[in-house]
Amino acid sequence: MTRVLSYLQAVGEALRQEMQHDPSVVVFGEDNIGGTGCDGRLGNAWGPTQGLHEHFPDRVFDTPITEAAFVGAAVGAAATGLRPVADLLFVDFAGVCFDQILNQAAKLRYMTAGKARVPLVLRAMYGAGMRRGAQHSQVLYPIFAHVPGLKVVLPATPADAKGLMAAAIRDDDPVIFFEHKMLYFSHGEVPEPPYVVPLGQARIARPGRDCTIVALGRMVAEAEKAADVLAAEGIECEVVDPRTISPLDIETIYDSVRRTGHLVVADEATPRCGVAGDIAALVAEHAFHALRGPVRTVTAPHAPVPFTPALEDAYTPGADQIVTAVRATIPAFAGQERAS
Amino acid sequence: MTRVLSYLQAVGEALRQEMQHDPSVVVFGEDNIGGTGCDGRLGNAWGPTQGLHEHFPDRVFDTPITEAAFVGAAVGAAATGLRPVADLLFVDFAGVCFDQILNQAAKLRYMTAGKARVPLVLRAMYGAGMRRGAQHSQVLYPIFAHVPGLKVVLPATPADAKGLMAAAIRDDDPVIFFEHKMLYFSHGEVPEPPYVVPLGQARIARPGRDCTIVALGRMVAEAEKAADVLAAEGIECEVVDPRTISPLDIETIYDSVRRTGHLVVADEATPRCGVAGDIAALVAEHAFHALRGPVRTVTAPHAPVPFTPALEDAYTPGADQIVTAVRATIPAFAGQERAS
Amino acid sequence: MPDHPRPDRAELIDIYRTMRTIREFEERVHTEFPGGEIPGAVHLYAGQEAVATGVCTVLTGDDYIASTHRGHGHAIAKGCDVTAMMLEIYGRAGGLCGGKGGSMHIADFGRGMLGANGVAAGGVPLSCGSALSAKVRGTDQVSVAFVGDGGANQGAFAESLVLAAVWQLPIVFVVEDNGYAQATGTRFHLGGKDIAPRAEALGIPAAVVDGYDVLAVREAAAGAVQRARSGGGPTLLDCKAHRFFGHMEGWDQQAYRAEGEVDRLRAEQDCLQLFAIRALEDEWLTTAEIAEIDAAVRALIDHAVEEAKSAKDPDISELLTDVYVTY
Amino acid sequence: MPDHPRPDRAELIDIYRTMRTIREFEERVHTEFPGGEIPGAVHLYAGQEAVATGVCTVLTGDDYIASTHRGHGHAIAKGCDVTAMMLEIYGRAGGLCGGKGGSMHIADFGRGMLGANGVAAGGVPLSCGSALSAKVRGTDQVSVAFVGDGGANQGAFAESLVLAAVWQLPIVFVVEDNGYAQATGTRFHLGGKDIAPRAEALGIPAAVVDGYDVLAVREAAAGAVQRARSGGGPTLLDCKAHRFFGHMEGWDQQAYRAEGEVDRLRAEQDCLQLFAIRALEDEWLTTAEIAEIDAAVRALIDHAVEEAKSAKDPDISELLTDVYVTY
Ligand SMILES: Cc1ncc(C[n+]2csc(CCOP(=O)(O)OP(=O)(O)O)c2C)c(N)n1
Ligand SMILES: Cc1ncc(C[n+]2csc(CCOP(=O)(O)OP(=O)(O)O)c2C)c(N)n1
Ligand SMILES: [Mg+2]
Ligand SMILES: [Mg+2]
Repeated sequence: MTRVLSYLQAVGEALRQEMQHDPSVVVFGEDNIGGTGCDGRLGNAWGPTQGLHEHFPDRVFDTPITEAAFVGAAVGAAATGLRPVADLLFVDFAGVCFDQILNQAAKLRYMTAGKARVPLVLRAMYGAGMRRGAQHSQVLYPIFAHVPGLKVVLPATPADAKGLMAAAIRDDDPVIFFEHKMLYFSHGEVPEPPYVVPLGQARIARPGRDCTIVALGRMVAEAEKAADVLAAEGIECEVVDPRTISPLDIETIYDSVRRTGHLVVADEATPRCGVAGDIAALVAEHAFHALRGPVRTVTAPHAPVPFTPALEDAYTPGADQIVTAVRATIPAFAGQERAS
Repeated sequence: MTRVLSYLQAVGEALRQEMQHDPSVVVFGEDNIGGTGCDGRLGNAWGPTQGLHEHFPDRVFDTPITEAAFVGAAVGAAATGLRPVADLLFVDFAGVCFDQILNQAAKLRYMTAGKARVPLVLRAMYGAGMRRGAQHSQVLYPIFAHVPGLKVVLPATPADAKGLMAAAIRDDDPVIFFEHKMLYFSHGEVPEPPYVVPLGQARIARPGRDCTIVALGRMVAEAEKAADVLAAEGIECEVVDPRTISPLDIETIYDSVRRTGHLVVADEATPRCGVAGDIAALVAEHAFHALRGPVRTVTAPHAPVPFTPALEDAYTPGADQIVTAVRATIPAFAGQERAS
Repeated sequence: MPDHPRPDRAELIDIYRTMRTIREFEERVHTEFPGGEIPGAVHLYAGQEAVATGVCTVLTGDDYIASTHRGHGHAIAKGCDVTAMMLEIYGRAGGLCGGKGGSMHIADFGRGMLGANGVAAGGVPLSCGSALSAKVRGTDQVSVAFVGDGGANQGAFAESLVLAAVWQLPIVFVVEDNGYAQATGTRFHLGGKDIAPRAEALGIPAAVVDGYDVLAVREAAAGAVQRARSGGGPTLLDCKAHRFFGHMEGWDQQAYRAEGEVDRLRAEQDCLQLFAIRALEDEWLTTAEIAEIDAAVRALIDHAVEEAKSAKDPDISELLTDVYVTY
Repeated sequence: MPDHPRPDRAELIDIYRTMRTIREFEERVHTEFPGGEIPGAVHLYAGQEAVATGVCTVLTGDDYIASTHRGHGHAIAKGCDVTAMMLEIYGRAGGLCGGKGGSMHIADFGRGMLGANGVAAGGVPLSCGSALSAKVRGTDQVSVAFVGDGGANQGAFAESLVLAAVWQLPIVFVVEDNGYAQATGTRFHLGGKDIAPRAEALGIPAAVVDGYDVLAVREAAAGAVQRARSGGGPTLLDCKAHRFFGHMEGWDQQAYRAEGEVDRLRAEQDCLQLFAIRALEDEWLTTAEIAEIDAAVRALIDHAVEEAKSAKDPDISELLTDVYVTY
């Protein structure tokens, strides 16, 4: 009785089920219905909100292109009894409403010593691969993970997309929910009844004893591919998918590294002040004595995302680089690498 | 013939000398003149632009509170022949104009394959200590260092403030220039003639053989204090001030760690995806075999900045925590710590 | 002073007491500030009391306001506890926000006060949100967004006007044009224009209001609140009233103000004095009643300052609480 | 069509050729897109040609424009090389931005084209900057900021109006109200209102312009550019012209448009047809001349597409260049 959904459908199902479950959940963003104010038909929404307004005509709204206002409205609505799910479309557009995220959503609770609760979800599509160029392909979650007061969620599979979205909506803190645009049409088993994947619990996507690969978002599948290649060479990799990067289940990572002695972190973001370095540094500080070789990070280069496919494909890290990084941290293989 | 200036005066002197030197340098921001449109006297500017308009009445402007517009105007002006120095006041206000920094200033050159040059400086006051609360005390440079296309400058002394500002203005790329509000009235020797401190060159603030302390911005002075304390115990610390964190002179750090075998990074920013972790991870990846103990990071906690002095003082990292961190990474002392 | 509907006696007393409380609070903070016990950035509201009072006295306890960096007046008018406010400004345990917020972040969600805000116009979008919340929950609560003339140039304010117009939110935008944004004059940064036409351009009804006349503000606010409450959508009030003090305590010498401007303001445009004269002339209140209120308010503020000065600092354990509900 | 000053013959030919080039370019990209060789997001300008053309033909080569995500028309009208544009859209070596920008980021600083922009209204502040630059450097260059009706709701646009008014910048804001922002109608997101009053509220002269009538646009633009060039400050033109295609190639089925709307547009509101009819009627141009231009343009676009299809990908070494001038 398995049921296969796309990642996009899984997010949509979570939205529908949570709206069913809790009348305080509202959903809005540009074209979340699609077609409001036109003479044609409603429903030209793109993505997981498609069709939602038919079920909940009073709780799904289109917005004008006013991210600062409507993300701020999500904060104000969250602080006064609703559970808004606001849609940024591309995470790159966080630029035009960053104050409302950084200085309002993230800080309202702390500044009022706990009087405010801000249970909002901000949906944000991220990542390279769709040939959208530098302003529509960024990853940016390191920026949000840096900000105290925000939670940052990063599902890698359809099943997690559904369960994490449900958890994000039920959570009492502001959550930035990252949806990788290249994962939308990936498929996987997704149980039909509502369920929650708790925030802050990593998933061991593949067990292994020789090297820990912590992989984020779209890199999880790449790490699994890399693990297949390496298994053929006799290196058994453990692939850890943190699923949420704030909170971060660092204990599961420490445990894994204590067993494997080696760490590679694979992250699609650019390298400086990113999550790859963040996790690598935590391990180098708190599990240093478990390390039997240098930590290795696999990231995009310190450059904007290029438009043309030839360059964009070279930009995005993938299984090959992960394989190379694993070999480079395991002394025997590092030797081979150097020799070859 | 030494001459002592405050950090604030040093920044102001660089602005004046660079405006003298290059007629394409313009300066603007809220109250950069101060008093425009009032019936009283002009000149109520606060900070390094005070009095500048008297020397350059046609090149210093007040702006309305329109950061998105005037930071974007700095980008457009930079791309068409000027060298604007725009003033954000508090770096926290980057929230309201982040798109213009992230998606315009940082990417214009890359997206046009080098046709554009964006020689602008964005002045940004940062840091805790002035009891300004959560929205006026952030550090945030990790966010800017994460973004390819931006340069991030962080002077720790009056002499560097002057030389780095001159370098930033003459540089052909967009530079975010961080001025610590609690350093404004610190004093130091500052040569009078114009000079440049090149971007991307770290300074060894204090040589030492036992442990490398990389310290950023206001933490440099704290690291020096810590080094004094530790010297009395026989631990000689080398204090490295990177001065710019993008570009980052990582080679000087590797060299130092190769000599000392130990690394502590002291950073006033919050810990997740910060510069402390960034540097720690680079060392754990590229100078791993030089490390004779775990890397240690000293940062603010993962929390917004509290208002009240009692909490704000506890929030900000300082010499004490640096001392503790150094002891904790040196095996002999780490043992003592654990025992005590 | 033109004629405006006269509130009943209890309301008149409430209006006067509110304005006097704000004034006394601010004058006292101004006096105490140089003593060095008040930390941080404090922006005083004295001179503008008629605006907060005229607006907030037509709101219910359930209605919402979002305020600015110059927020003491709004908080007091919305019913926040004055002693807890003073404790907050001093950064003490027992402060309205546990000492973690301070003057620029005073908030009291229980009283519909969604917070002062350190970011110009930063609170305005929040008001759109509380207005949306009321609309979706089907209550008749109204939201008020306060913003300064300088803050009204922010993109977030312009976008909020659009969103409120499009969603027909139950919201009132109250611009307080006090002539200055820090040291910059509105003659420069608004080109001497009113803000009202910016709302009208979006189809939002707007009015320019004499911000020294509490009854004028009250009447305009009553109409706007009534419109919002009955589903008529947003309104903007563009209230004119200069401040008595500088931009921020300890910051400016007000060299940018015309010579004698503040003296003239205090002599001729003091909302409290204007109201008192009228109340006495028209025999709404007696001299004795006014004196009684003044004395009671003074005692209240004395008490608040005493409490604040003798209160303890927050416990250091508070540093890491309230970052999240759960983490 | 109302009467507008008639440009001279060379200008008339230039106007027609420019509009035809844009149209042919866009129709051809539309035809090629399903073939799968054009990567990414492409937003076509067909239907709105009279706006870009009317505005840009009164500019000099030194004047600046900043464009939107729907930028091909602006680029062509400002004189960008059509073949290099096509190469860019295909992501090829030799593209106007080396293939690193693509349709949404076409720019040509040598021709004063400061770039298409992937962020709604993201380019508008840049225009304030190029206008400031001209002012400070003492040239008489004018800047034009294009923005869509949807983008005009962005805070960055509102703030730019304020800054331009306050600094009296030599700038013309050209709003292209094409009835839609993605699938959302202006009847919703602007409440059916014009954008012009938003500028007027700030003291910026503004006009609503028939965006199907290239001579009407040209006349309005000429006046605005003249004002800017002579130190008279900013102007806003609110041009109305719907697009022929969907929001983005391959994205929408245009279910949100009224039945027959696009057919009607093409039949009755085609700026090229309207211009040609007039030009023939008033004997400005002959049928033969028009046919000749059409043929030349078609050959140009054929050539551009051929070049684009046969060009090479950028070299992989380009990945890490142009991030900085020095690093
Ligand atoms: C986005 C932003 N930019 C700049 C500031 C710095 N700042 C604080 S108050 C102020 C002036 C605000 O003027 P106005 O809105 O008229 O309020 P007033 O102080 O006159 O009450 C400025 C520029 C800020 N707080 N937020
Ligand atoms: C800040 C921002 N928000 C959202 C988007 C996504 N988006 C791209 S085009 C568009 C519609 C723009 O409408 P309009 O400005 O009217 O231009 P048109 O497409 O009609 O030419 C939207 C919402 C964006 N690019 N930038
Ligand atoms: Mg003001
Ligand atoms: Mg449009």
